[in-house]
Amino acid sequence: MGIAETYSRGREFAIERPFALVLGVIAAYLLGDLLLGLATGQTQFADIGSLAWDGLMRGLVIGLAGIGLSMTYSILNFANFSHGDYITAGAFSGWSTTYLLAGLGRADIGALMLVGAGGSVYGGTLGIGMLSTPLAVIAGIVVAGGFTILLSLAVDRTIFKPIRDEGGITLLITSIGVAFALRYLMQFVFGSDVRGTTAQPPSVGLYLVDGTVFIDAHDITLLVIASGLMLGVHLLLQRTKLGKAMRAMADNEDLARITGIPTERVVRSTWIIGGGLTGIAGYMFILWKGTLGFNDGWLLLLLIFAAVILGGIGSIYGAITGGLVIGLTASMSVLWIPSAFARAAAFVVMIVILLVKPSGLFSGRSTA
Amino acid sequence: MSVDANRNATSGAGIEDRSDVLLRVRGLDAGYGDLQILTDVDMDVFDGEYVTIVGPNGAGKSTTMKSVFGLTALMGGDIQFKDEDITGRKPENIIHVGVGYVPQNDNIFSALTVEENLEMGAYILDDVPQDAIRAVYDRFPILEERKHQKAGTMSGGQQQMLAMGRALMLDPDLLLLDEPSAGLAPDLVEEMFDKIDEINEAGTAILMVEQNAKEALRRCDRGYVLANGQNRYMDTGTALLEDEQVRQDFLGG
Amino acid sequence: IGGGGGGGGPDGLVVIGYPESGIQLFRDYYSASDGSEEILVPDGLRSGSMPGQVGNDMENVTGTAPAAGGPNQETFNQLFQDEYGAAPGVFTSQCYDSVAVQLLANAAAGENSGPAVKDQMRRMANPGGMTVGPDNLIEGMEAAANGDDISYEGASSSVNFDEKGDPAEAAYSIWEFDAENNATTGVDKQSFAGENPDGAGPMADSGPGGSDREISVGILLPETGDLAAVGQPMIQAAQIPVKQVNEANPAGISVNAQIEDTQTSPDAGVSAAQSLVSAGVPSVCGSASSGVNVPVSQQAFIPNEVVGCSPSSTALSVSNLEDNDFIFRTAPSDFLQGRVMAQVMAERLEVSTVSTLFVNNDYGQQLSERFSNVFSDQFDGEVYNQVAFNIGESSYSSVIETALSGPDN
Amino acid sequence: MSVRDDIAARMPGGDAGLILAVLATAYLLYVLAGVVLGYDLRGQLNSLATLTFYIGVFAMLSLALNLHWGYTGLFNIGIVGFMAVGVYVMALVSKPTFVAGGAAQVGGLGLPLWVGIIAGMVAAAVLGFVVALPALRLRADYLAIVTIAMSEIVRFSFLSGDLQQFQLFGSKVGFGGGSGLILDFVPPLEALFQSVGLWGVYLGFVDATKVIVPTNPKPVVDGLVYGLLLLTFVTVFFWLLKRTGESPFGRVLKAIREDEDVANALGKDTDRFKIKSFMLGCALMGLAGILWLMPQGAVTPNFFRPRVTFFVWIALIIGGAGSNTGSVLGGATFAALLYQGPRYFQNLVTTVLPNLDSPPGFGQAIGPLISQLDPVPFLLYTIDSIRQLQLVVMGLVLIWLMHNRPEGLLGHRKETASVISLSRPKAAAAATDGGSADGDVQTDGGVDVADNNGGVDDE
Amino acid sequence: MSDASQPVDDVATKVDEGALGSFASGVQTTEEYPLRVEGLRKSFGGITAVDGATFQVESGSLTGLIGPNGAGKSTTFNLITGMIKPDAGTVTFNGEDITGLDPHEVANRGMVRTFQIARELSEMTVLENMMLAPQRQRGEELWRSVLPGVRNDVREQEEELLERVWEVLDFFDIDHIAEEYAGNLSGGQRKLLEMARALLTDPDMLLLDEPFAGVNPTLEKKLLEHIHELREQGYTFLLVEHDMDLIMNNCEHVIVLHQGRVLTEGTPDDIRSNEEVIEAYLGGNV
Ligand SMILES: Nc1ncnc2c1ncn2[C@@H]1O[C@H](COP(=O)(O)OP(=O)(O)OP(=O)(O)O)[C@@H](O)[C@H]1O
Ligand SMILES: Nc1ncnc2c1ncn2[C@@H]1O[C@H](COP(=O)(O)OP(=O)(O)OP(=O)(O)O)[C@@H](O)[C@H]1O
Ligand SMILES: CC(C)C[C@H](N)C(=O)O
Ligand SMILES: [Mg+2]
Ligand SMILES: [Mg+2]
Repeated sequence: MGIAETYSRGREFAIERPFALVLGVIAAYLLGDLLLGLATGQTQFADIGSLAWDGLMRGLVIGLAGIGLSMTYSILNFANFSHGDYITAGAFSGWSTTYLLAGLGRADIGALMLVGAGGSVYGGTLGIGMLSTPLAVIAGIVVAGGFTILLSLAVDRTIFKPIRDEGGITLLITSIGVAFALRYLMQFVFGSDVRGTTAQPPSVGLYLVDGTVFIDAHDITLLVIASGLMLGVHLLLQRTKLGKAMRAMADNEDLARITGIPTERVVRSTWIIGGGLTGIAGYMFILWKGTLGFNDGWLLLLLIFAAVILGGIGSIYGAITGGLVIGLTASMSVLWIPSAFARAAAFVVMIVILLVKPSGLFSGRSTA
Repeated sequence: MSVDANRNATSGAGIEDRSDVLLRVRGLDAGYGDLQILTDVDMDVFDGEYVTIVGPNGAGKSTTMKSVFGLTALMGGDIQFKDEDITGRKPENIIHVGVGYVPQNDNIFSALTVEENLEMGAYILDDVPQDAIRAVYDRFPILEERKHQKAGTMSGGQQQMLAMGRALMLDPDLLLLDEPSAGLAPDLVEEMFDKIDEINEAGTAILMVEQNAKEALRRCDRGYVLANGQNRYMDTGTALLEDEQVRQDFLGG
Repeated sequence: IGGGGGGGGPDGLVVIGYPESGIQLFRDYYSASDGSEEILVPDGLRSGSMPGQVGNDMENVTGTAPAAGGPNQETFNQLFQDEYGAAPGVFTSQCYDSVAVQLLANAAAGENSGPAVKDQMRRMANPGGMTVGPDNLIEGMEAAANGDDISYEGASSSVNFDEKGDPAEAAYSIWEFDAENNATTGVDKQSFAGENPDGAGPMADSGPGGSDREISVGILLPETGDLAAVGQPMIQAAQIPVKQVNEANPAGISVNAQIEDTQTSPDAGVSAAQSLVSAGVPSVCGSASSGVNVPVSQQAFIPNEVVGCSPSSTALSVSNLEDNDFIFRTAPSDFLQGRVMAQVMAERLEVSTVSTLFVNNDYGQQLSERFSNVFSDQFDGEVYNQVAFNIGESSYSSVIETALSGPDN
Repeated sequence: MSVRDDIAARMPGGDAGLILAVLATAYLLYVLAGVVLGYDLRGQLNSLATLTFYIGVFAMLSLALNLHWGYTGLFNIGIVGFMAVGVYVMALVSKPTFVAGGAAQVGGLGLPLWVGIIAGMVAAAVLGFVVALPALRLRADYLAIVTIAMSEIVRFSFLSGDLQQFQLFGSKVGFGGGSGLILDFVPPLEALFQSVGLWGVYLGFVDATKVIVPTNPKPVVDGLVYGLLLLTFVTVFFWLLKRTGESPFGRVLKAIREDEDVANALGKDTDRFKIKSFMLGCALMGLAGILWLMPQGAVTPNFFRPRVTFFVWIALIIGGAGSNTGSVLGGATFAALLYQGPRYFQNLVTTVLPNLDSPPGFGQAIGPLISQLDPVPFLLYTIDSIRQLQLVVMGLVLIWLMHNRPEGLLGHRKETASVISLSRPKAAAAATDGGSADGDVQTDGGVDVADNNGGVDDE
Repeated sequence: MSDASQPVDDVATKVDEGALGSFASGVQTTEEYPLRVEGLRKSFGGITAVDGATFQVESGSLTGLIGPNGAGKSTTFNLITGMIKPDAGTVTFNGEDITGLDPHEVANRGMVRTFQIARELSEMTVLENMMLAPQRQRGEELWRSVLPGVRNDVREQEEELLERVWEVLDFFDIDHIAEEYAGNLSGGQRKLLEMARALLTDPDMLLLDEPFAGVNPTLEKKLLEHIHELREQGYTFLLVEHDMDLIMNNCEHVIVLHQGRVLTEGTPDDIRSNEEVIEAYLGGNV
C-alpha cells in the first residue's frame, strides 16, 4: 500500500484510511505509467537519472536551509517568513567575498563587492569555481555562514526579541515585514538583475543505460558540504545539552525558565546554528545553480516550508528528509505532469501529507 | 488565638526580629502588564518552615508565588532570599539560589517523556543526578512505570506528581508549591501531604498555596490568608483553623 | 535524453525569452547537454552580456532580431556612442525613432493633445515632404513646427506606419554572440517589404504647428524586472532625441520628458501609465514587452486618447487591438520574425527537428506558435515539443529535460 | 478595565467621522501634490480617481480578510488565489465568444457581466470550500502555508499551457496561459448603466462635464464614477460584515478563534461555521479581485503573486484586525501612503528639483559617501530608487506596527459580538422598540458597555 | 446535518421559571437511565486508557465517577462527548446511540461537559462567553443575522438570553467581572465561568470533570447546593471528583473506575466499605 502503518488518534483515524488507499492507487498508477514509458522507450533511464540527480541537489539545499527554519519554528514558535531572505543575504555576502578574492586586481573593487551589479563583472569571466578558485569559494562559504549568523542575531535582538511573548502569529507577521525590508534592501544595494556567478565547472558524464547523466564539480561540492553539515548538527545536538534545552523550550518556555534554562542563550544558539546553516545553504545554492538574484531565497522559501512541515516541525531529520522529498518531487514530477506544475506538485505533496499526517513524518523526534 | 481582621499581618509574633529568615517579602506590589493585583503584601518563610497561603479564588495567591519567581510585573517592594536581594531577578537565575517552583498550571513539558522531564529539573547541573531520579521514582512509582511516556498524555494527577518530582530534582532550600493536591486522588492527596511533610522534615522550607485549606492549615507551621491581593490574616495554622471569622469567610464554615 | 548523449532528441532548439531568466536557462542547458544542439534565439535574448553571465561561449547559438536596418542607422549608432560611450543594444534604435516621430508629430500638431498628435503621426513618418533623420532632427522639428510635411527616415527602418500602426517594412539581422567582447555581432540581414512599404492609414492633411512651446512626452519602459537588462539602454536611447531638441531649442520648442518604470509587470505598468496620463502627456514611448503593452494600451492609452508607440512590443496581438488608431509601434510584428526564424533554422542551420522553449507570455507564446507553423508548413521541419517556461524560476532543468526529449513528451 | 480605547471615541462623528477625516486628508494631500506637479484639472481628477480606486480595492480586501482573520482566526495568506479565481471565472463567463482575428486569443461564453461576476464569486467560494474542508482542521500557521501554497498552485494553473485554451459548450475559451486574457467585454460601467437603463442619462452627464473637462471627459468621469462605485461596494461590505460580526453567528466565529474545542463542546458545529465564514470571505475576495481587474482591460496570472496578499495584510494590520472600521481605514491609509504615495513622492522630488543626475548604480552612489563623505549621490540614488524602497518601507511599517501598535491605528478595539449591548438589563427591561435595522451601519459595534447601562437597544 | 440548523424557538421562552431554578427549560428525559455506556474501549499506543467500561447513569441522579489518577475518567468523558472516538463499545443517550458523534452533536442532544483544565475563551468577555452557550440561537444562521427585518427576531432572542445570562452570573457570583476578558480571570474564576456556561446550554445532563478542584470551599458549598436544586428539577449529573467527603456526602450513586474498567459501583456506603476500593483508591483514610 506504500503507506507505513502509523498509529492514529481521534479524528485523523477516520480520514486516514481512505486517503491512504487513494494515495496507494495513485502511487501504483504513477509507477506503472513510468514503467510503461520505460518499456516503450518514451521515457529513458538517463532522463530519470538526471532528474533524480537534479532533485537530490535541490533537496540538499532545501534540507540544509530547512534545518534552520525548523529549529526556529519549534523553539521560537513562529513560522519565519524572512528565512528565505536570510538565504539570499547569506548568498550575497558570501559571493561578494568570493568575487572580491577571485577578481582582486582584475576588476573594480566596488563592482566586485556588489557581485557584478548591473553587469559590471561576470563570474564566468573571473573564472570562479570550486576547482578553479577554491580559496575564494571556501572563504565565501565561511563568510556566508558568518554573516547570516550576525544578521539573524541582529534581527532577533532588535526585532523579534522585544515581542517574543506576543505569540506566534504576531511574530509571523513581523517576519513578513522583515522579509520585505531585507529583500528590497538587497535589491536596492545589489540591483535587481540576475547575474551568472560561476564559470562552467568541469563535469563527468555518467553513462546510464541509454544516455548520459552529467555531474559537475559543484554538485559534488554541494553534496559533500551539505551532508557534512547535517552530520555536524546531528552530533552537536546529540552530544550536548543544547538539544534537550531546545526541546524543552519549544515545549513550554515559561517552565523552561523556571527550571533554570537560560532561554535567551538557547535562542541565540538556535539562531547561530540555524543562521549559519541557512547562509551556507544560500551560498551553496548559488554555487550549484550558477546564478544569483535578489529573489532567490524567497522563491525557495515556500518549498522549504513544505519540506519542514512534511518532515515535522522541530525535527532536523524531518527537515532533511522533507527537503529531499520536495526536491525530488519538484524535479521528477515532470515525468508525469507538465513542467509548469513542477512547483505546484511539491506543494500538493505537502498538502497531502498535512492531511494524512498533520504533524509531519518525523513528528516528535525533534532535534536530537 | 484569634486574629484581628485589620491587624497588619506581619506585626505579630515578633517576626521582624527572627534571624533565620529564608524568604522575606516586603511591600510587594505586582501584577500583569499595567494591571496591579497585589498591594503591599508581606510574607516571610523561615529556615525549614512550612507555610501555607489560603484565600478565595483570584485573591492573588498564585500571583504572589509568581512574583517571587520573577514571573510578574513588579511594581514595588522587595524580595530577599537568604539575605540576597532577588527582587526583579529572572526566573532562570532564581533557581540557582535554591528555590524550586511548581506552578499551578502548565507545570510539565508535555512533549518530553517523563524521564526527560525529570532530567530537565536538574538542567543547571552538569550531569543528571541519577540518585535524585531514583529518589523521585521511589516516591512516585507510577512515574518510573511510565518513564518513556510523553508527559502530556499522562492523566491530570500523574502530571501533578511529575511536576513535584521535577522540582525536587535539585533538592531546593525553599519549595514553592501552587496547589499541589489539586486533582489528586484521595490516597494521593494524603500521600502528597505526607510527602510534603517529609520533604519539609528533611530541611526544605515550603511555601504552599492550597484550596484544600483545612488539611493544609492543619499540617503547616504558619498560614497566611490572602484576599483581594492583600494580607488579611497571619498566624499559626491551627490558630487560623480555629478562628471563627476565617472559617466563616474562607474555609466554607 | 539526459543531455545530448543518446538519440531521440531534437537537433535544434528555439529559445524565446528574456536575459534575466535566460541566464539560468542556458546554464541549466549547458549542464544538462554537451551543447550539440543548434540553438536559435530571437530579439529578447540579444544581450552581449549573456556569454559572460552564462559562463559559456554560447557558440551554438544564433539569433535573429529586428534590425536597426533603417537608412540612418549609422548616425544613430554614433549618437548613442557619443552620449553613453557604449554600443547601442537591441531595440535602442526603435526607441529613438519612436520618440523622434512623437516629437515631430507633437510639433506639427501644435498642442499637447493625444488626438492631435495621433493625426500627425503618419504625416510625419510616412513618405512625403522633407526627409528627416537623427542627424537633422532639429531642422525637422523647425519644419514641423512650421506646418511642413515630413518623411521621417529612422535608425531602425524607414518608419512608415501601415493602417494598423505597425511598421510597413522590416529588417531582421541574424547575429551571434561574441563572448570575447561581451557583445553580439550581426552576421547577416534580411529585409521584408510589406504590401505597402510606404505605409497606409488615416492622417491629417496639414499640421497647424506652432513655436515657443513645451512638448510633453512620456517614456514608459522597464527599468527593473525581467527586461531590466534590455530596458535600460532603451531608456537611454529614448532620451537622445529629447536631449537633442532641448539643446538646440528649434523654433523655441523644448521637451519635457517624463520617465516611468513598468517593472516589466502589467499592473505596475498600468499604474505608471495612469500617472503619465494624469501628468497630461499626449503620447508615450512604450511599453516594451507585449505582456505589458496590451493592458497598458487598453486601460490607459486608448480610453484617455493618448498615443502609445512601442519600440519593442512585437506580439501579434498588438496589431489587433481595437485602438481607435492610438497605438503604434516601431518594432515589427513577430508575424515576420517567426518566419525569419524558421528560415534561418531550416536553411542556415540546416536543422529539421526542433523543440521550442518559450517564455510564458504573449511574446513567447505567439512567436513560438508562429515559428512552429511556418517551420513545419513551409520548411518541412518537425517540431517535437513547444515548452513554456515561467520567468523567475530558480531552475529550469526540468523544462530543458522536456525540451531535449523525443517527440511529444 | 475598559473594553475599548480608541481614537474614534475622541473623534467628532465617531467612526464615520474618523473615516471621513482620513479620506479627506488623503485627498487633500493628493490635490496638493497634483498642484506641485502641475497637473491640470483633468490630471487632478484622474489622480483622485486612481487614488479612490486603490482605496476602494484595498478597503474591500481588508474587510474580507478581517472576516477570516479578525473574526474567525483563519490565517489566510492565499488571498490572491481567490481573487484570481474570481476574475478568471468571471472572464471565462463574460468574455464574448471567440472570433478569429481579434486581439484576444480565446473567447468566453459571452454571458452578461453580472452573471460572470456571480460566477466568479461562487467559484472563489467553492475554491474556499475545497481549501477549507481539509485545511480548517489545521493549526493557524499550517493553514497559512496551505493557503499560500494554494494561491501559487492557482497561479501556476492559470499560467499553464494546458488550460490556455479549451472547448466549453462549443466555444473556444481558456485562461490564456502566461499571456493572460484580454477583458474585451462591455466596460463595467456601461454594462451597469445599461442594465438599469441609464446609459443614455450617463452619457448625457458625461457630455455635460465638458464644461469642466473640455476634451474627452469620458475616461475621467468613468474613473471617478468607478471610484465611487467601489466606495459603494466598500460600504456594502462594511455593512454586511458588521452585521455578521455583531450577531450570534459572529460570536461563534469569535469563540472558534479563541478555542475551537470549547465551541464544539458547547454544541456549535464549528466546521460548518468556519466553512461558512471562510467561503463568505473568499467570495468577497473574489468580488474584490473582479472589481480590481475588471476595468483593467487585461489580466495575467503573474499579477497574482503573493505580495499582493501581503499588501492586504499590511492594510488590515495598519487599521487593526478585528475591527471593520479599522479595516477600511487601514485600506485607505495603505493605498494612499504606502501604495500610491512613493510614486507621487518621487515625481514631486523630480519636479521640484529637476535635472538631478542620480548615479546609475549603488556602487557609484555609495562610493563618494565612503571616500569623500559626500552624501549627495547616495541621496539622489535613494530618491531615484524610491519605488524599490517602497517595499522596504512597507516592511518597516509592518515591523513598527507589530512592535508599537499591534492592535492597529484604531487601538485595542473589540467589537462586542452581539446584536445588542450586553449591559445588565434594567430590572424592568425597557420595552424593545425593535430599533431600525438601517441604524446598524453607523455605530461600529460594542458601544462601551459601562457607559450604556441605560438601554438595551443601542442602535 | 444536525438539527442546529433549525432554530427552535423555545430557547428563551422559559426564562422566568422562578428565581434560581431558571435554567430549566423542561428536562425531557423519559428514560430511566439516560446515559448508558457499554464496553467502551480506547487505547493510545500501548496504553489502554479505557478498557471495556460499562455503566449507566440514572435519571435525575448525581452520580460520582471516581478512581485513581489515570484510571481513565477524563478519557471516558472524552469518549462519551465525542472529543475522541472509541475503539469499541457504545454510548447511548436518551435511548439514542451517540457513539462516535461529534462533540457538538452530543451537546445538541442535551449532554454537555466541562473540562478538567478550564478552557476559557480568553479574548471574549465573560458576557460573550456566556451568550455563546445557549443552543439553537436564531442568529447563528448567517442570513438571519444579516438580513434586515429578520434580524429583529434575533435581537429579541438576544435580549431574552441576556437576562438569563445575568441571572446565572449573579448566582455564580461572577457578575462583577462580567465585562472582564475571560483570559484575565483567576484559576477558580475560570472554573466558575466554565460551569456557568455549561449550565446555560440548558442540558439534560451535565458531565463535570473535577469542577471543584481549585474552587474555594465557601463557593464550593454554594455550588453544591445549587447542583442539588437542579437535580431535583430532573437534571442528571455525572461528576468526577477526588474529594471523597464531597462525593460521599452528595452523590447517591458512585462508580469506581480502575484501570479503565468499572471496579465496582453502589451507594457511597457500599463504596466506602468495599475492600477493593480501599485497596485501589482510598488508601484507607476515609
Ligand atoms: N496573566 C494574567 N493577566 C491579567 N490578569 C491576571 C493574570 N493572571 C491572573 N490575573 C488576575 O489576577 C488576579 C489574581 O489571580 P491569581 O491567579 O493570583 O489568583 P489565585 O489566588 O491564585 O486564585 P485561584 O485560587 O483561583 O488560583 C485575578 O483576578 C486574575 O483575574
Ligand atoms: N492522548 C493520550 N495518549 C496516550 N496516553 C493517554 C492519552 N490520554 C490519556 N492517556 C493515558 O490514559 C490513562 C487515563 O487517563 P485519564 O486522563 O482518563 O485519567 P483520569 O482518570 O482522568 O485521571 P486524573 O484523575 O488524574 O485526571 C492515563 O494513564 C493516561 O496517561
Ligand atoms: C523588449 C523585447 C524583448 C520585448 C518582446 N519583443 C516582446 O514583445 O515582449
Ligand atoms: Mg492560583
Ligand atoms: Mg482526569
